[in-house]
Amino acid sequence: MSFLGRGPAAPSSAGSLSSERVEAAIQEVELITDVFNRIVSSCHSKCINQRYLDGELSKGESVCIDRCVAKFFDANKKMGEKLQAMGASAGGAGGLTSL
Amino acid sequence: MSFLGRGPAAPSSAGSLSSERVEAAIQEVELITDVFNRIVSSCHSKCINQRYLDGELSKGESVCIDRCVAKFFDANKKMGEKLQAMGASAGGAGGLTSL
Amino acid sequence: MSFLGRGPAAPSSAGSLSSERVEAAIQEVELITDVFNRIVSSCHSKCINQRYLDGELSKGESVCIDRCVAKFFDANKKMGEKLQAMGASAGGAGGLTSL
Amino acid sequence: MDFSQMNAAEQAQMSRILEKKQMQDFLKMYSNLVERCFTTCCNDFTSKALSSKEEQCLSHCADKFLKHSERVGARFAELNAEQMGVTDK
Amino acid sequence: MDFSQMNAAEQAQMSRILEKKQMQDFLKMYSNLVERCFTTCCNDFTSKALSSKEEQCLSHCADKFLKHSERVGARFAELNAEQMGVTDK
Amino acid sequence: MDFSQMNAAEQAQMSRILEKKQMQDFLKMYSNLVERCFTTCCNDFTSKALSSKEEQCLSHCADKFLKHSERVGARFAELNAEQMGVTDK
Repeated sequence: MSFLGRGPAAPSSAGSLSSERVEAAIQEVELITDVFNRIVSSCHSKCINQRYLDGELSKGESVCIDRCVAKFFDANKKMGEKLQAMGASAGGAGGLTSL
Repeated sequence: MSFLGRGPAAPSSAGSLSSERVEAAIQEVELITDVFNRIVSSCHSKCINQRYLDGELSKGESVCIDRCVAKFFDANKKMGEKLQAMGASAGGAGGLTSL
Repeated sequence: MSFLGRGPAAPSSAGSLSSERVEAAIQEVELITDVFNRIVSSCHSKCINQRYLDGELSKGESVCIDRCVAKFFDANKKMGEKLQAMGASAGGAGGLTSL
Repeated sequence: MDFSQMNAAEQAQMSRILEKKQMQDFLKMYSNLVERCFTTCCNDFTSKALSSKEEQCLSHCADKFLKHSERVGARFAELNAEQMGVTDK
Repeated sequence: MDFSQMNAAEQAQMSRILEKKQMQDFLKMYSNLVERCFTTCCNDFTSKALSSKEEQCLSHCADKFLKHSERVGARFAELNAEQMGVTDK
Repeated sequence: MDFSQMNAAEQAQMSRILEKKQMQDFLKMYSNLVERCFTTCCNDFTSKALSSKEEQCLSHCADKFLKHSERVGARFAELNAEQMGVTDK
């Protein structure tokens, strides 16, 4: 499993009833679902005409969706690689770890 | 129980400590709460004057809220019926089931 | 612990596997994280130039962030006090308790 | 909502869960209110202190938001009761 | 996704959790759709009844949203499969 | 935060939960960053490949977002510590 270029999430022994393998797999699914939902939302704003004269996707909208998904996917991958290169888990995201 | 025209959520035997009846009821409550929160947010944007010269709802705002809630409720019901008619659980929403 | 001027969350005996003390502490952490995330989002919209000609925070952006965080923090505190004074837990937020 | 089909243990569990959820919902509503009012009322970052104008705006915004939520809640409960009545027949 | 490394008990647990999550995701998608279409289609509050124009707009909006989600899902699955193929080699 | 009132078992449980939550928060922050930067930087859909201009914008946007979060975190921690100090007295 390698979405975002990560391997499976590190076993976290989070003390629940689930095995670590199940927890890691669920986390993977949640990450993918989250990205999917953000693509749906973002590409809807970018590609769908808001006048709703009919219920069909136009040719232009369909092509726009295809390109938008590909671009978002690419952007997601590039930024995942970038963050990994920066070792960002120790960086900005940890702004609250000092609490 | 019939919000959205659904019967109680199908028992899912989700393997937790809760009985299926409790799980279904909690899911129902979460759905209703979610709709409520979206109505609060949506009708706030549509009806409330953002200048905040005082802390009271004006007559016009109050009437707008009443109508906005009724319309949202109606829209929610109509679209629930529509989705059921389409059997949409097998349709667009399942975009990720192919993974 | 006194974020928002609340004492520790009232023990809720929520019947999970966690002790009440652990539950209250987790709730506290979630509240703080939520506020932090909202500040990140809000001050990003208010302070960050969207043209992205480079990857550095400008002097102006940095100063704006500092002031924005301080103001949000203050606003959060003031409104927490206000809500407590109103005993608001019995008020608007309870709009659904009648269900 | 009607929990009468549940047994006593289920009803007890249900109310424990709901109690916890209610607290979470309240906190979420609260931080949502702060964010919303801050976004509308605070737009001058030449100072780090809230101006009296901003404070007043925040205060009115919170008052109005709560009254708004309350009114939405009242209408929502009416419509919900109505719909239940219709569908349960 | 590939759950083949799991034992039978884990796979069973996994599918119970996923089943529940799927229902939650569906409901979230649904209320998101309603909010989005309501925001776009309903802007006249001189009446509390939906006008026929509003109803039609809501209906088209829902149709388009579902087709949009479906198309995004199809592309997403393709790109995901592609990427897996590359990285698993 | 001060967990000193907890016993050892509670502290252990607490840190297991926090560890898991930290990973979830990081992932949420990450996908939030991608969405935000994509929205700002990508507006040309005449091609499905990222242009070099878009790539550069995404890269700057990510850099700035992280620096922004870091700065907010630093100020937030200061103000929080200050407030604790005042209220705990």
